[in-house]
Amino acid sequence: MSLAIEDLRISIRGRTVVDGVSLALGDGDRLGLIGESGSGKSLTALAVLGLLPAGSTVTGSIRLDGRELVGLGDRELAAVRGKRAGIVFQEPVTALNPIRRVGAQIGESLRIHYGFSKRQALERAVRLAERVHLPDPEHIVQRYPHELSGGQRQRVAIAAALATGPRLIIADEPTTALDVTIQAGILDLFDREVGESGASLLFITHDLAVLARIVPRAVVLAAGRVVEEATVEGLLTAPAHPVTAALAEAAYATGFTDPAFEGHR
Amino acid sequence: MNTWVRELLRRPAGRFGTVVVGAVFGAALLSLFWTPHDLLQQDIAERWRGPGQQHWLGTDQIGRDTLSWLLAGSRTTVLVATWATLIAAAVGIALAALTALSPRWLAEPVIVVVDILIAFPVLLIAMLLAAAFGGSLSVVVTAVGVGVGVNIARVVRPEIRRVLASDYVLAARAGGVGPGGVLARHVIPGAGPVVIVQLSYVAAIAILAEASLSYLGYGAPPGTPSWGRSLSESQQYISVQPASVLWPGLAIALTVLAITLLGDALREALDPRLRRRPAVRPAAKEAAT
Amino acid sequence: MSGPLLSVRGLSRVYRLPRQRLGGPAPVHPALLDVDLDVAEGEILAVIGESGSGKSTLARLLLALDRPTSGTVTFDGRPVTAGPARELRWLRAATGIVLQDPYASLNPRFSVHDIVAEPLRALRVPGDHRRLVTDVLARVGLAADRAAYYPHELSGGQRQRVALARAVVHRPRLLVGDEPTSALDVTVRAEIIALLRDLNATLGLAIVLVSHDLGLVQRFAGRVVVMHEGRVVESGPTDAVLGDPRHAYTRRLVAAVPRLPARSTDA
Amino acid sequence: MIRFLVRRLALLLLGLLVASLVIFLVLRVLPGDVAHVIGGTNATPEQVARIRTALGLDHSLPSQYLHWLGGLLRLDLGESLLTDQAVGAALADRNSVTVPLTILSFVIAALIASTLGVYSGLRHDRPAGVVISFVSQALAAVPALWLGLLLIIVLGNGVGLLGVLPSNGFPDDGWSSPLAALRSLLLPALTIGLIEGVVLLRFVRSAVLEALGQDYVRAAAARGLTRTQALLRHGLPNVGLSLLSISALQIAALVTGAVVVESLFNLPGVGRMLVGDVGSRDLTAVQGEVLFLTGIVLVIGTLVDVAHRLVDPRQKVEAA
Amino acid sequence: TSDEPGKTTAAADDKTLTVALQLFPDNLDIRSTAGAALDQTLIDNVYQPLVSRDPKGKILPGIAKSWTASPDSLTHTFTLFPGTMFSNGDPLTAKDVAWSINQVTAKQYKDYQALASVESVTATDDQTVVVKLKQPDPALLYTLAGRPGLVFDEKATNDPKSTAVGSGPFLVDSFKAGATLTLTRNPKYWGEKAGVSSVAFKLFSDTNAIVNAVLDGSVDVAGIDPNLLPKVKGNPNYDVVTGFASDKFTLAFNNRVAPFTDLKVRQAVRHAIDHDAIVKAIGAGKTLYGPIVDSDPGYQDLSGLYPHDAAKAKQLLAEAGHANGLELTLKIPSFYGTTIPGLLTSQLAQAGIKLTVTSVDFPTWLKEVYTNHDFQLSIVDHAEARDFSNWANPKYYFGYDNKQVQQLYQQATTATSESAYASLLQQAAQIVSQDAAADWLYNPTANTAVRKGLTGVPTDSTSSRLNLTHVKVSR
Ligand SMILES: Nc1ncnc2c1ncn2[C@@H]1O[C@H](COP(=O)(O)OP(=O)(O)OP(=O)(O)O)[C@@H](O)[C@H]1O
Ligand SMILES: Nc1ncnc2c1ncn2[C@@H]1O[C@H](COP(=O)(O)OP(=O)(O)OP(=O)(O)O)[C@@H](O)[C@H]1O
Ligand SMILES: [Mg+2]
Ligand SMILES: [Mg+2]
Repeated sequence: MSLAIEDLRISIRGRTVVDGVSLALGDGDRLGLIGESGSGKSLTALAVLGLLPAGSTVTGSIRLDGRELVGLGDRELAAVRGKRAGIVFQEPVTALNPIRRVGAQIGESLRIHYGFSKRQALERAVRLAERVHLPDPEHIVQRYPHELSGGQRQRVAIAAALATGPRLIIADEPTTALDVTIQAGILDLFDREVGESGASLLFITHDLAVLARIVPRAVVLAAGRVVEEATVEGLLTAPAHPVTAALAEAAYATGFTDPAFEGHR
Repeated sequence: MNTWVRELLRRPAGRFGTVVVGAVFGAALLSLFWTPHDLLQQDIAERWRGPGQQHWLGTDQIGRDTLSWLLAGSRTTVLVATWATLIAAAVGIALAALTALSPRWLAEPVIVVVDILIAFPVLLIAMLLAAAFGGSLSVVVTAVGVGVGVNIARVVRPEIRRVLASDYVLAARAGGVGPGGVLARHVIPGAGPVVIVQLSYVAAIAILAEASLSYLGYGAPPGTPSWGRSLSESQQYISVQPASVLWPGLAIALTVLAITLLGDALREALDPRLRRRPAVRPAAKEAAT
Repeated sequence: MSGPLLSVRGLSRVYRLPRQRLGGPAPVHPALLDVDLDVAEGEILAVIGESGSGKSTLARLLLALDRPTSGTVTFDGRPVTAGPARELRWLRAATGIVLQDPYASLNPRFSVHDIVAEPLRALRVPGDHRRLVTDVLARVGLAADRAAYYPHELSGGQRQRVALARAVVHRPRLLVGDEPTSALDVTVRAEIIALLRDLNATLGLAIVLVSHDLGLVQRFAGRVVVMHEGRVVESGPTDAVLGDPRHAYTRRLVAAVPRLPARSTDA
Repeated sequence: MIRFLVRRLALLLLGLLVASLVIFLVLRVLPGDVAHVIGGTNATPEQVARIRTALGLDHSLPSQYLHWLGGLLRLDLGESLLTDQAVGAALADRNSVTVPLTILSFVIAALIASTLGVYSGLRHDRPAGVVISFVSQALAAVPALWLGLLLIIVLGNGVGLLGVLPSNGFPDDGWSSPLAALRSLLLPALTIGLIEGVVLLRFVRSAVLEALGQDYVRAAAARGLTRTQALLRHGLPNVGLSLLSISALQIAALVTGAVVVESLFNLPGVGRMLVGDVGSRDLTAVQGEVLFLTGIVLVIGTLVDVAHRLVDPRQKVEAA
Repeated sequence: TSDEPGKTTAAADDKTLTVALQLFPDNLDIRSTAGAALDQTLIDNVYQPLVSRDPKGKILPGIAKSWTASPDSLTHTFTLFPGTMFSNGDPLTAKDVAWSINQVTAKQYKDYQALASVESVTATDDQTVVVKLKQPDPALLYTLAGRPGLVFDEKATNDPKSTAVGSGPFLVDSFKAGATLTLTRNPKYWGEKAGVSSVAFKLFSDTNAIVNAVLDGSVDVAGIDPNLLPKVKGNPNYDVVTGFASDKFTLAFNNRVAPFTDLKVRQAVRHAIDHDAIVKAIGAGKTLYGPIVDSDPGYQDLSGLYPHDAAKAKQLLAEAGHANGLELTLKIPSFYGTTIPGLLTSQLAQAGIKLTVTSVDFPTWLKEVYTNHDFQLSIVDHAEARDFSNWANPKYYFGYDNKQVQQLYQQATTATSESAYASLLQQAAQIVSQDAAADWLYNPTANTAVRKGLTGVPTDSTSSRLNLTHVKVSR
């Protein structure tokens, strides 16, 4: 078993925002995490990496490959971050350091964890850039984030998260900020890369269509609690909890259906 | 209307600032009518007394009552701070408006000039003006007002532009609000708090500059009760009466601290986002349709 | 009434970018090129296209919030030209706008009442503004006591309701929404769309919806205009355009949209 | 980049030109002149007039200005009306006090600001952070003159309670006794450094707070850095840029501080020279000194801009 | 005595003497530049006058070893010391002396007016200088002991603003305007060599800084503000020596303009002032009620004329038509401090005079007060000894114009005996005081802190002359 969260509680300055979340993710598994805005999806993900905002307290248990992470110091957690678990954030614009070349950012975790030299890290970054289908990888690694389009930046972020070949990848709404056409490419990339590397994937989104595209199962969060866990299809077609039902309802009310099949609105 | 007053007084910084600044104003007013001893009363035999019955804070080098001069000194502080603030506000807002609202061909040269003016240290301007027109409070006030006023322009300009570029201004225009309305209802209240904070710095800088200039001989004329002057006069005799530098220095430091805290607190109090509403949590969702 | 409510002919907008060097020519960026468009009374028209295709530019020009480089916009037969606010009051009275980010489009220093009442004041709408505001808040599903709230005290969905209330408080005939739902949760998105549809149905409000959410457009708009690099590449009834896209770009767009699995239980 | 440099340089020269004109004109408004000072109290008006002619003060303003400007172009600040010494040389001499003083003050300020600023930012919600924040605000309100006096009372050699540091003057042989020279600058530098330090500290603190909230700092931590490392490696270099600009502005404050502090601690620096020369209407000297000080601020501003440009790749696009 | 390294280890005549100054020369051109700091630092030390004088005004040999006057007092013959020479090696001859003094009048150098009585100065041979006068001048020797009598090398080509070629026991080693002036012993001095190897004059920005410097042992000789004396007196390393000074702190009235054209107003102001309080506030010094100090010829005690009496002052003001009070402005140069203006404000207020003080910097003050006579009251330290002539000069800044005084002074200046000179001055001074031409606030005393073990440090009249030739380290 790769990731096991049990009875995770997070409070920030006295306010409980994640209230007893449990979920499990086996090696090579993919799990979705959905829920309304503010339901605690991001905090759960951040808790795994020990990156909760200052002033938060965590109780419960987070085990990564059997190792308990709750209670570890920042230094020990840092040893886990980027090596065993990588994360991709929602905003490709803000998640990259604007004053560093993208190659350096892709290769950074290799330098930190495996003591790569600058040259080695850069060489590897070129190959990673190639892997995430960035055009002209040799040169693109020398560019700065602002010189890339939103989709390209998100590819850089993915390459950076994949660099060390972590066994767990967390994606926190990685395509929400992107155009549909670009989103499609990024989703393909996730699908393929995670598949090839055999890493586990925790995928956060609130778009059920995206969810359906990428993961077989999902956990539904509402107000910091897990209200339901089921296959995506099950969530969409037979929601057990009212929150899930509302999500599914809304998805069908606004989601795209193939006009070719359902010629009505 | 008085929400912001309540908000201001809710904050410790706001309370402290209000009380001290209020006390300084109060002392200035009071000293016009009454001081424990006449300012001109002087008794050489009684000089350099420590705090005591007769003179609560003691006496200065020619036997005048320290407390009375301290009280009266607040008049200068109030004058300097107020006028410097007014001048800086006029200069800063005018320049900010000019550079933020006028077309590029006009704004850009002005911006360059503002940048150059910022490079002139205020104290130097004040010294030159003082040398030209004699050490006087109007010189201090003008130098600080103009010198720091240009700084305000630099800080406020982006604020104005931010408001002008905001979605809510776009929406307001779509709702029929004209340029005057945008200015009056959005730009001024939007940039106002930044101006307030900057102006509180101006007042603080003016008070500190007055002290420095008095020391260099270009500040308040002798005989004018002023903390800066008291400080520089008592520093002459610091080796005889070290305690004498305490009071004016403390008064200056407290007032400056209070003004900056007040400025910050005022900005916060004017910001509804930082307001505390008595225990209402907006319901998560309202029934639609 | 004959003729379209809003008619756009040959509309272009070329942005002048800052000079590269002193005295050199200013580079230009054509954001909108020769766009023709009609919106009928009470119609819902969607404008779709990817980021940077000129959708927002178009939305601004429709409401004379910006000056076109060339081309004309006529509203109800009257030419629309960006000019002094006073001269455009007739247009303002007949139109409203809702923008993408509900937080950014509400002045944080204004209470909900002040925000919603602003067009009433600016347009000198007669009547009891307080009541009009309460009415329109009720219409968008906000309780009257919310009028005293400030934007930061509201949820995202509530904020967008306020923005919507402001846009329709003066009973306009045309509403332009520039991605009014893309910053919202799916569930909230559905609610706002329902609200828009309700306004369209009960008030006969024509709506121009700028969006890149094809699912939403598919369910909401009667007609759709597809923009690409500043040009209209395709337009027509929604089902036709999305179901059988003609232009290669539209086809790519439609193909990229993630689909929901068909619902097995209900249909 | 070259174009930017040229543009920035042109702007700098323009700034210096404007500054020189402003300085020149302001000084001509001053009543009384150096001829009176040289002549003294017993001079007859004829004597004063002769002195004035001898000094070239009777030329027209434009010709005086152009003459000065001509000299400036040759990097010649002219000669002091009173001492006949080259203003440039005198400045260089005085700068052997003022420049080290300013640098030392800045080092102290930077040390205070960077360590305590980062610390109080990281601990902004803990007592330690709150205390630092409050103390820094209080210290920023203290007049430099007063702080200097308090330091003398406590630490000054001979006068102070602890009497550990010289509070008075600069060794006659200057830097040939480096230790003594350094010691004599410590208290004055501490005075300026403390006040400027707490001002900077507040900027650093809010910069740290801002950086902590940046996505890319979190992203960097997610790649395996500790929070502090992420802050130092990714957060601070970025906000460091804005700190750099602020520090550049603070240079003006340092210069201002030097004027008062040099007098208080009896240091033969540019600040005190300026006070003296204004007092004796040595116009060429004052012109040179003020231009020099303003020039420093302008040049540093330019350097910071250029550094900004070099470090921050985004700026290139913004200008385009 | 000091634990400063390099000071005790040095052999006694290797001593560097550090002297604190509060006024500093702007440049070294003593012929054209005003300022007592130049007299203090350079006269006797670097440049030598034809004759010298002690602080009391007694004439001593200078370049000249002896001098005689003709019976009609119109011809004075000076015999120079043999072997005198300038620091550049040029011999100093009578020609240099004649040239130097003639230049003063020709070039209108500082104080050339004092040579008005001189008809000619000639060198009759290398050792003899003859000064011919148009009329007797009892002040001649005194004048020649000052700036007009300084002897310069006719052939010198140095820049007098930053270097010096003199004949004195010290050479100018380095000069940093506004900071330090260092003199070194002239190894080739023609007379008795200086007792210390060098002298460093250092400028201090205020009296407090000077006391600090004394307390931390970084100066050897320093004038001390009387109010700060207690600090220094307890110090085991220094002696504090009190000497006299010729300074007359004068409250000048602008006699040309109302209300000071009215004798009653002037008298009222004098009555209103409590001079004892001023002396007490200053911390040392003597009261002074007339234009001449007790170390100068012509002094007499005039304290009875205008005793402190606020009621009398009020009454006089009322008589002068200012029953409802009078507003006056005092314009002072900023470096005079605020103690006296503060006292005066209080004291005059008691007599119903509202005093406004404006403080201006020195050049402004010179221009407005001295040149343009644009002032009502001012405070001036008339530091020079024997400067009564100002009261006989109606063009001087305070514009006192009294024919009788002018006549008496004229007679005094042509008197043939020192005692006649003194008595005529005395009469004139009494009239000036009676006329209330000004008020004389006080005559300060010079307090000098001298490091223990030093001898020969001058302590009288130190603000005008500071001859350091005879300073020695005794141990
Ligand atoms: N730094 C923080 N300080 C205080 N509260 C926070 C902070 N970050 C998140 N929260 C609160 O924690 C709760 C859960 O936040 P979280 O970011 O996990 O939600 P989410 O499910 O990711 O929502 P979204 O879909 O909007 O990203 C929210 O109520 C939020 O307000
Ligand atoms: N004020 C402006 N100055 C210069 N260029 C602009 C300006 N506003 C927009 N542009 C450019 O015009 C083009 C069209 O912009 P517009 O905002 O209309 O696109 P959009 O379709 O609304 O995109 P999005 O979906 O990202 O909102 C873009 O390339 C944009 O960079
Ligand atoms: Mg989230
Ligand atoms: Mg847009």
